[in-house]
Amino acid sequence: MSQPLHRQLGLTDAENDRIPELIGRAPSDAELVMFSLMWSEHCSYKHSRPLLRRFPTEGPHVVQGPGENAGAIDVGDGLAIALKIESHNHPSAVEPFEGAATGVGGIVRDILALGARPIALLDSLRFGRLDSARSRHLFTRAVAGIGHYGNCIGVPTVGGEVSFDDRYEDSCLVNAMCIGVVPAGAMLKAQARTPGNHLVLIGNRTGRDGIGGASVLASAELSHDDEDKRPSVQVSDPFTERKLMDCCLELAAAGAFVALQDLGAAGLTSAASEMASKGGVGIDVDLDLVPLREQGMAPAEILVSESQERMLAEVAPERLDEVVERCRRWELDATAIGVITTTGNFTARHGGAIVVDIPAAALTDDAPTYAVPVDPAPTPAPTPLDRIPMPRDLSAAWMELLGRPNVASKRWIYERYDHLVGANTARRPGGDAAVIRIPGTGTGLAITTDCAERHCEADPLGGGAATVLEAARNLACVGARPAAATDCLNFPNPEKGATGWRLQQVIEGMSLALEALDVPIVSGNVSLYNESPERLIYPTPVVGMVGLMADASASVGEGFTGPGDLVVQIGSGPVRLDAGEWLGDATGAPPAPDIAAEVAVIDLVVRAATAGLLQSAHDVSGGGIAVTLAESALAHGIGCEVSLPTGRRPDEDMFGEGGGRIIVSCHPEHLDQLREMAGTVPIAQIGTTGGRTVTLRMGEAGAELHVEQIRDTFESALPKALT
Amino acid sequence: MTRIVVTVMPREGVLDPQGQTVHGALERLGFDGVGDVRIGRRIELELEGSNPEEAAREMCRRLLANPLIEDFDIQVEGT
Amino acid sequence: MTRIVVTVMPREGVLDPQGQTVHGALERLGFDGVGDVRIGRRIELELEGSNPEEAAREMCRRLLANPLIEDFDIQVEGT
Amino acid sequence: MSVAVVRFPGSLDHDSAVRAVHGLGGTAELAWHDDRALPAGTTAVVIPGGFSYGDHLRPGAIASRSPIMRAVVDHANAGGLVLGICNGFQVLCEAGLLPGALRPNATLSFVCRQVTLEVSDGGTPFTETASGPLSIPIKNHDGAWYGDPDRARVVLRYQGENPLGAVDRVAGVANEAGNVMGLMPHPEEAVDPLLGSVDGCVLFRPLVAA
Ligand SMILES: Nc1ncnc2c1ncn2[C@@H]1O[C@H](COP(=O)(O)OP(=O)(O)O)[C@@H](O)[C@H]1O
Ligand SMILES: [Mg+2]
Repeated sequence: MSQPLHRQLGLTDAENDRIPELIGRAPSDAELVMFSLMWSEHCSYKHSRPLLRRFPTEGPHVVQGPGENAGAIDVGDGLAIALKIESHNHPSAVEPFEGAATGVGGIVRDILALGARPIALLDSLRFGRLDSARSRHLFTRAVAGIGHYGNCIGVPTVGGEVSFDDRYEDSCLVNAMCIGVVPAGAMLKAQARTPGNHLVLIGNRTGRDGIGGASVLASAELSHDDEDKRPSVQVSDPFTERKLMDCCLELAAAGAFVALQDLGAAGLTSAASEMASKGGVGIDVDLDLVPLREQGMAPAEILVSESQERMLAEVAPERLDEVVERCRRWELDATAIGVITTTGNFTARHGGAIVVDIPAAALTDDAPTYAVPVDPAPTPAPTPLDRIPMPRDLSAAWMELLGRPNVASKRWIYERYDHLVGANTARRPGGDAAVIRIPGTGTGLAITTDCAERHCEADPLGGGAATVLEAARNLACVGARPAAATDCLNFPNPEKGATGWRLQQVIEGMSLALEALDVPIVSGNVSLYNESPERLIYPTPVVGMVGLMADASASVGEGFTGPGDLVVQIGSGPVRLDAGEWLGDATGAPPAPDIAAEVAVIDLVVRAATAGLLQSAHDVSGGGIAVTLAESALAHGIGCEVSLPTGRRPDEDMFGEGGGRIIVSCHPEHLDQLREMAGTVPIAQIGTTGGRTVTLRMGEAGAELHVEQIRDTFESALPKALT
Repeated sequence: MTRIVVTVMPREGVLDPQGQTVHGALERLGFDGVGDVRIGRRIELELEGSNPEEAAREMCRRLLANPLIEDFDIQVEGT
Repeated sequence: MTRIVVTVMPREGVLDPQGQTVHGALERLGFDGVGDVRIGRRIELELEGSNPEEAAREMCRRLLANPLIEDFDIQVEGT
Repeated sequence: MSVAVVRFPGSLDHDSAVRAVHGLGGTAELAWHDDRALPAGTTAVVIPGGFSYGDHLRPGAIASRSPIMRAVVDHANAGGLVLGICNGFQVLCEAGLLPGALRPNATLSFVCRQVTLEVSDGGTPFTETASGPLSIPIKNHDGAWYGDPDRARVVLRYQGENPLGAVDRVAGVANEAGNVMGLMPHPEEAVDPLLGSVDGCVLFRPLVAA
């Protein structure tokens, strides 16, 4: 009746046949379990690895590219900044609080594995529409979990993004990004080096935790069909994580670690085999030494448990006492569970017997890869304007748009996050990008996460580029020059339909934009199969990007700072309503970005901000220029009067998206200098700041909202949608 | 009105960080011989209606407990 | 080992925001006839020693309860 | 002459507190929870914010029973200045050095927000030089002060709003002598124009001068 074990574990017959070829004999059950997890998409990227090679990953300041737990760039002052984004989508759908919380914990340990001190977190979220009770539940609990973990470990959550769409009703997305700082010469790798050194497991005890292993351990051969032997949901323990951070950073600073690695998906199996294969050495682990939280755990269970808040370190024999002693001071378990060997094998013992003995590289480097089918979807055509109803009352339409949860203020979220801890937050959430001072320096680090998912659905090549360009624009708006990026590719099943093609196109579009910006991808993560029989998510390639500015205190805000300034539009690419926030779906054809032109706009705004010419800067994104101007006015309660003499239909003028535009304000005496700096970049004065209303003129038509009206709607929309 | 006491405890095998921390604190305060410590919630409800126990059970399922990580128990304490 | 159950509840008269919120949530879920809701902590301890009840009382005085806002109760559940 | 900043497992704001002291020209030293004495030359003590012991059981409860706290109590009884910030305020209440207790916020959620504080008692060493309201952020989950405001020395109140649901809008209290003070807002996050406010300096200056 039942499937053969390898199929239950998710291995194909061909994959199963490959294992004996690699190890020279039939695998034991425990070994088969290890292969099944290490060769899963989650651990091996078998459907995405070939495509990921397209990304530009090099640059003069890259000190760690993809392949380690996180990437890193040199930022001067003898420091490197580490960055990485990761998904915890499935666990969050099962148990949103713990799933999202442990997602934060996991990404923090990736940064910690470099010996870097985590200094900022961001979260990128996608849920179904908030009129669904289930989506409200998932969203509010996920936000609570992210806050609980980040707040408790003392890493500020300084930004993120969220949107709500039916496409995410069955598969919500919870991506978390972490930034860390490490002395440039002291960065650690997860590369085991010296035979004879100890392998030390630090942190929480090992239990039957782990959703990733659920399918595995459900197999009758491995458990005893015993209710309480089932894998349990990972419960977050941020207090232990904080101690783990403090303790590991002290030990890293003291030079006590030769290598460091976090335990994430596939637990000890993945951590130890990656350390061994990267270092070209072997590892011999005694499972009887692993501190357990539960009695009677089978070897396979210990090997793949995904218990949280654990790190694995390579420690030279003469430093072992120091490591154990320091961990005791922090009330953490630290146990030498094995040694580095010369064999190249991953060996595990249990009850005196060898239960696993396979080449470590067979688990990691020999994982299969597959080319996904790249069957293009039909190219969509722009929606003719006469098929889009023109709003009768433009002011009312504008107000309605500002009150949608996707557009409205996200204060309800970020006030639940400690975005200040560490006393380095120079620009708080709510604007285009957060700015934090790199600790101990005056340098500003701007950070944002972005994704243009509807654009990616309609036109994946353009959408991939648009996603990267939007992130860069958000950095430019605060005055930072984009420096490096990390990405999390959230997609449906790439083996079906046009998803494989979309994945390839999105990567191509992202790469084109990254190359034009000269921004490398230094780390990333892939989450595939986000679909249900009813719904596929949009292709959602979340980009986390960091930028630098010499002086953290000189950042620019999105809000007008006083009356009498000029409102200036920089950039003037094509604008359309298709796939935008106003229409709220992915139909039609959004304008493909003119990458070179958009990069020129970004470059100009960075230079102008650095020269001190800008009073404010805010990009045109979801909802068009009408939303941009409303937000700029709202920030300090200063209105504006703007005319958009474009000859387009007024609703397209107001709500149309695209064009790579940034709206800045400047003192009148700076306009000439700004024009001169612009050279051939299109720049146009479109209005002036002042008053208490935001007034728009589009030829004959007009719209006007009072700043207080905007505030009421904009600030209350999300809380209202949640009650 | 019937008084109902609902007890919600972390499930067997599920990590209980709070119990773990309190265990350590008791030991540091010099209390010897402390074995397992587990911490959960006690919810006291006053309920009207003909079948308060069944109502409480439904409340646990829908709100008061998280079946993935918690077990609940219901005691009717009288009226 | 003796199993001891310590119950710590908000004192009468001390605002219990958690209880109030759960009360509101239950009503929104359509449960009628919900009177007072109070939420406290249940701490299950395993204790060695000759007088575990007294030990638990001392633990409550020194750590487990804050007399300003909480009352505690101790039940010996057996060995 | 040095400010001792006490560090527990789970403390988060000790480094920011040290930096605030340094920024005002003072010297500061970390004190470890497990030590029995404050560093030699300690003239004032800060119990910083964070989640000592993960806020398990009750915020501040476990930290308040750690060995270093006896030395802090002695220091306070001898008239020395002690400032407890956020989790430090919770610790001082749990230790019995300050009246009242901190309960979960009325919103039952964490709240991170810039607030305006009015100084209700300018007579304590901490508030002697305060003139006018202070703009300082709050960030906590259990910050609603509970107690009898008529029998406590209320030093700070939230202006206009009561964001956490504290009794009588209380944001900070002192002991009778005024040398021990606790507050939920975070003055160490308001000592630098980069952070948007320097109003927190008022509360730190007396520590440096002590
Ligand atoms: N999930 C979130 N977590 C933290 N901050 C958020 C989140 N969602 C939005 N924000 C804050 O609100 C700002 C505005 O959001 P959004 O309108 O999506 O920005 P943009 O269009 O500039 O990318 C973000 O830059 C961020 O600071
Ligand atoms: Mg923006």
